Amino acid sequence: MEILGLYNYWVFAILLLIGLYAVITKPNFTKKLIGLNIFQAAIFLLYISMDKVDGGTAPIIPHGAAKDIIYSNPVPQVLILTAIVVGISTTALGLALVVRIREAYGTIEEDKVISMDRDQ
Amino acid sequence: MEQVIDIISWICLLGGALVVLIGGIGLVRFPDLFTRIHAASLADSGGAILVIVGCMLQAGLTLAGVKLAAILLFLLFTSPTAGYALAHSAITAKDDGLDVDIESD
Amino acid sequence: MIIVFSLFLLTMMVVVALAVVETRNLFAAAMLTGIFSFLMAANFFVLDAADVALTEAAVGAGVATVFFLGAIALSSEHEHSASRKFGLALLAVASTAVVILLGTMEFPILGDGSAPVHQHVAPWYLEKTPELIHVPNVVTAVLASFRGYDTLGEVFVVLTAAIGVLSLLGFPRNNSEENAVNDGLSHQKILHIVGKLLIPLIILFGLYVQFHGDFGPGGGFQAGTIIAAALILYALLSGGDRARRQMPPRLLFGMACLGAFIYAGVGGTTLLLGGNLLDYSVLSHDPVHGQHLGIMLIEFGVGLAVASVMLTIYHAFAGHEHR
Amino acid sequence: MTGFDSHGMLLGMILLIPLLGAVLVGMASRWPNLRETGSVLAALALTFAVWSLLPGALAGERPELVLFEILPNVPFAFKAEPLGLLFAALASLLWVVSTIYSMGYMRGNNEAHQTRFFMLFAVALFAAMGVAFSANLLTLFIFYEVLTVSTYPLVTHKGDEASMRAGRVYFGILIGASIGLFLPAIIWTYALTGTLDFVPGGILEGHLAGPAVGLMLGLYVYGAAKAAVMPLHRWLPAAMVAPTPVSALLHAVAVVKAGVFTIVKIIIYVFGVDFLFATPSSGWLVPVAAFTVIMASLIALRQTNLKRLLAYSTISQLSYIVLATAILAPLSQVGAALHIAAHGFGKITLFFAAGSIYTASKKTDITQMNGIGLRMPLTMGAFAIGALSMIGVPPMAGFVSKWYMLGGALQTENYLAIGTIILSTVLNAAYFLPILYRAFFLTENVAPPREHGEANWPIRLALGTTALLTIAFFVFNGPVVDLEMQLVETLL
Amino acid sequence: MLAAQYPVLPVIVPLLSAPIAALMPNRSLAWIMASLVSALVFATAVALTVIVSAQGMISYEVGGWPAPYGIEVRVDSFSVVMLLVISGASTLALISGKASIDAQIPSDRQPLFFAAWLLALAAYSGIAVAGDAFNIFVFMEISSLAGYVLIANGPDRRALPATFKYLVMGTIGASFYLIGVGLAYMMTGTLNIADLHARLGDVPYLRPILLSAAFVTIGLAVKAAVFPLHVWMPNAYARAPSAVAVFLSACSTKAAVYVMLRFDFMIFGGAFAHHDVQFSTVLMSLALLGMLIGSAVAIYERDVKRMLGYSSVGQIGYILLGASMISLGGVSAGVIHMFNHAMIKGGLFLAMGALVLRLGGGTLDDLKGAGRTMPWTMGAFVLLGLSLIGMPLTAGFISKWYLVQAALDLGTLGIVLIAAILISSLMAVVYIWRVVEVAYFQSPQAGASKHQEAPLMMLVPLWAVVLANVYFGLDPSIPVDLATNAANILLEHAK
Repeated sequence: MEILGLYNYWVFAILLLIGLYAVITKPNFTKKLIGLNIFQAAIFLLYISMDKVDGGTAPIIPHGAAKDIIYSNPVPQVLILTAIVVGISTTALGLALVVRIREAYGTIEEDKVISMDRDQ
Repeated sequence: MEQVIDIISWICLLGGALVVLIGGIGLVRFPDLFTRIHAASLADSGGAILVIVGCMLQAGLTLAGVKLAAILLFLLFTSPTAGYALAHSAITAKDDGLDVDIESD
Repeated sequence: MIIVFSLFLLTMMVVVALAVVETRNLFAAAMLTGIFSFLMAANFFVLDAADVALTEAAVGAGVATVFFLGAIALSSEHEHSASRKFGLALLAVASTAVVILLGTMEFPILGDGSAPVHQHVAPWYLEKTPELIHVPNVVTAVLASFRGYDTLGEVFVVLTAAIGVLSLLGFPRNNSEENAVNDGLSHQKILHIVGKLLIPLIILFGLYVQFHGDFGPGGGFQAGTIIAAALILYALLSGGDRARRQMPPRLLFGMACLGAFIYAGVGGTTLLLGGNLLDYSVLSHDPVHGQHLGIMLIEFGVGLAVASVMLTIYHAFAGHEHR
Repeated sequence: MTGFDSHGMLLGMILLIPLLGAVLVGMASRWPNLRETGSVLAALALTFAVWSLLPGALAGERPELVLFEILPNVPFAFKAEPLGLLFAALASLLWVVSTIYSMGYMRGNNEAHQTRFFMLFAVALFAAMGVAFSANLLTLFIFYEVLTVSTYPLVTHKGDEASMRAGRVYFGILIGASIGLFLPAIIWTYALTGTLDFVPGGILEGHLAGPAVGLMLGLYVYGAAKAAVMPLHRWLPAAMVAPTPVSALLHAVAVVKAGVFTIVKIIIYVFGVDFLFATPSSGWLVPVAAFTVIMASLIALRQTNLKRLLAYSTISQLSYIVLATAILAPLSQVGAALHIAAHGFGKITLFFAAGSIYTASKKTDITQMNGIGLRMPLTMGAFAIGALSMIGVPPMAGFVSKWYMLGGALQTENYLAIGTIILSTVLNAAYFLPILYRAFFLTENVAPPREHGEANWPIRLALGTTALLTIAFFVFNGPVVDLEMQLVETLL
Repeated sequence: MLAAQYPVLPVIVPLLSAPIAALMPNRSLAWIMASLVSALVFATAVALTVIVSAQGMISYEVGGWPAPYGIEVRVDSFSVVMLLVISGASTLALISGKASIDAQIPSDRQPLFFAAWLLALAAYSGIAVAGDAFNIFVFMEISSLAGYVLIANGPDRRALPATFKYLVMGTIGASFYLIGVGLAYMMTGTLNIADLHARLGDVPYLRPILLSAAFVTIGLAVKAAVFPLHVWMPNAYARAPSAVAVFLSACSTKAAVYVMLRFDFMIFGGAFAHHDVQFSTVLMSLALLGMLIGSAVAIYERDVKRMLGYSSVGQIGYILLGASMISLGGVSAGVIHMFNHAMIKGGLFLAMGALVLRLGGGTLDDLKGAGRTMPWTMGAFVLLGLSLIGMPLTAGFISKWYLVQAALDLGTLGIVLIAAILISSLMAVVYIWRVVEVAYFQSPQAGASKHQEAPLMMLVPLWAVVLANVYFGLDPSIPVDLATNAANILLEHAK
């Protein structure tokens, strides 16, 4: 049963590398951004799987709540809220670049763009 | 009285799960787009209703129960509309000559 | 028992991730990314991270998919050239995987309370929040007040994204009244009716999430995204040009800047009132009341900024005439 | 911190005059006559300023000027010591003469970019003064590099493909050696001793022993590539592509002198003559210098182009000076110092002669120069004086310095050095005398493009003065010798 | 009252002014605002330098919460060096860049451009004064995003793929850093840098900390364009607008190196015994490779801006070489070179900006005869080139001097380092002289005679940098003292 506790981190590692693999090998710019998205999502998983405490609930303490309730750790959640927004901003900027590259080069495949630049 | 509600809610939950499963299988097995939309909407409306009712029974008359009811209402509105929109755009797209592969294998 | 759920969800996520990487049709990949975010959000909820689950669902699934679809509409739908140089990438990726997996052997087990993470800073927050800031939702308290400086940076990340997209794609020009291209879905009666019915409810829910942030999961980011989703739905239904006449993109960008300025302005005023940067307790006579006021103000700033940025970016993509 | 006394002020003035001259020349670019007179005036002012230091120096004064601190206890400082004074006096005097000469040469061959030439000439002199009067290795290195950078545009004066390639060789070797070898040596010394000041009797004593001394010496000798010790000599013949006044500047006035001067100064003030004499690992310098002297003379034998012959002769003469210091005898140090001056006067006369032959008859090759002595008696007369001085015949300056060098060699029974000096004297005669014989005793075989007598008057004036100076040095070498004796009085 | 707020002013003032600049009606108003704010930040940086050299480290609690719980802003002499470099480069680039920005960027996009510029300035200052690991990540993201926006505004279409490559690699780098911080947080429970250092000592398991150190170092190596991971940098600087190249070349990679040194010395340094051995062997080899290969590739590069980019890879190698010696002399030499290189490379890109503005292009063929048509600009380029080589009388010489002196203490290994330093300096001679030969010895292309000297607005700042270069070459006491204190702080944490 104890090994299952680390399953989250293994999935983190696997997702991290699926994302990295996609970014490296896929020449299509949009696919690279999707790979980047997965890559960042894996990091969110790493942080959030730290905060779970057995038997703990979400860190919301209503007024006059009993003292002995166990709460999960709020800090990684705060960090990941920021990281999600950073991720979406980078994706939005990346997609705007993809659109502009498509207009300038007519294609969004990296190898074609490089060859067009090289022989210019 | 508790057990009766529990049993009913479990029946609803399992029934909902079954319906979603059937919908999934239908989605894979059916030949073309429109029959697939039919199967998917089956899972959407039928399955969703059963599952949420099951949860409401579990939650009883608390704030959570009311929230579940609101979600059910919302789902009832949106999933059929989504099914309709998909079918409608498939038909209009075919007229406008877009290459919509409706009869995929 | 909870562990079983997360096992299922995590395996599903790996399957969906592989599917996303392998499909050559970008439209399908965008949709699968949406599913991936939903699974991630469900997983977060299982791990007691309610706020993050709501954000991931709203931002990851909702807005990201809209942006991807917008970009795909303006560029190609299919991957054309095959992926290249397998060997090197596979080797690099595999070796990193082995290293990380070996490393995880010594990570603290999921959920054990004695892990160092739960010993040092977290208990102080859990204990001090009701006393110092008197806000039930500890995450919002930490987000807005204890680590308010991070969130300040985050709002400006969002603003930078808007500035970036606008400087790349330019402000969408809404053509004049008569030749307004009616590309909306208005000719679809059913969608129109249901849409008209739902949009106010969604906005209401957004406002609920915005101002309910102190008590339950919610806050500026989630609310902004939900409101933006509602207004994007409206823009889809009534056609881009009508929507842009109702909410001109320059005004939207102005509101985005205003939102960010509110947040930084609150920081500035605390400086002028003698406290340190973002120290809300100087905002009013009683420190706890000051914290409340500060958190409410910055949450409003964040909500305004995020909503208008998402809308500006959507209009930049939608209104960008296809050359 | 800045120690100012009256002579210190003078040192500051000496450094400023060439800079002001450069600015003056730059501003007067549109009026050639004003520009040239300005340059000559600057040269005269500099000569007067430097020479006014000499009486004080003879009496043992050492004026000093410390400006500010660049690195911990390494200030940007200047100090007038006998060796520096000699080099500065030589350079300033020859600047006057070569400015006059350049007026004639530039007019005679209507070269382009004359303003740039005079400006850079003045900057090169500024750098030479800096090298001469530097009080520590860092200041010396700074001006050494300024000299390299300021003479590069002079070497590539013509701006064509050949001069660019020559410039690349010139700059590459000099910068390569200075950054590659000289800088690490300085930093190594600083790391060892914590100071870089020139102290009579050397600063490395006790900090360094065994083979490391030989290595350090090698770094310094080959670091100062301007001394053109083989194998780092190739930049000198390559720089021949420049016009003659530039070659004169390079070979007689500033560049090579700065290189050799640096080596002598380092051996006396950084290593210390006794310390080097005591450590066997520094013994390799004498054979290397001897080899360079002989090899350069042999190559010069086979040269037909007059300027390339003079270039190789310069390489061998420079290695004379290195050889003299390498003998590590007190007398030979004086001989080395004197040879800097003697070679300066002799070689500049030869270059001026070569330049005037080229201006008058456009001839550059020795084989074309049969019977030229009859057409240009003054030029060839001066050429003869210069050549004899190189060989070391008594009435000329060369004899004085060779005399002290042989004295020093005998003192330390360094037979290798004695043999080299004698053999090279014979070789000098072997490649200079045929030119004189060809000029005076053979009838003309190649008709010059047009009838010509001597070159224009500025060239003749400059030529005459340097020839007279070569002889005057022999006659009045007393005060110079006494000045240089102060260098080594502690060692006698 | 305001004096106590100095540490946080360089961040909050540009942040407040960015939205305003974005909404400015016309471009010159936005430009004036950006330059004023940048000058103000520079003034604050100078004031902080005075305070820090008097009092030592300043600690400032954001939000009034005590250190490990709230976010702490910490200013010491190392961060002050960074602040001076950042604000100096930004002010210089803005003041001199007006002409080239007007030529390269359409006027309706300029308010947005200047807003992005201010955000980048705020973010880099945020990194310089940050005392919290996650806070550095947030500001690093803002600076990268703003950097992508600035570079994407480049004049020709090649700026877009260059920006995209920079975006992808930059995000991967920042995410690796985030993983590293996450793992460190997992094992210690805190994010404050000083607190991390204190608690890392008693962590039972070593492996996660090693993993965290690896992730942080690799992530920051990507952002700092250290040798094998530098592929994004030459293109990004070459294709960006000239004014952006001046700003980013001076401080974007340096901010990443700054964070890397802070992490490796102040956090992982004391954590486990042989960390510094691992750290120095890995980084020293990368630095050596970077120096040699970076300079070698620069020699064969036809586009001068890309050449300067590759030369920057080499110069980053110098900084890391100094730092990887883990000795007082070495680390201070690295910090001095951070200061000097920012000045030199900023000046060179400024000169290139003027040349591109007048001659239309940055390749060697465009620069033919530039020595005659634009004597002042080319003169400044040559002097700065000499400083890059490390000629005496220039700032480059001082950093080379301290670097070689620090290498001497390492005995035989030191000899190898010195050889590498000198070889790459000679390579620098080659690639600078290629430009000089083209500029001075080849006649300008047909119809090039119409070019006249760069506008005064560009020449005055350009020659101000050249004179600053010479001044710091002659009297380097200010940067040297700051660097030595910084080295002391870094090293006494590492023990």
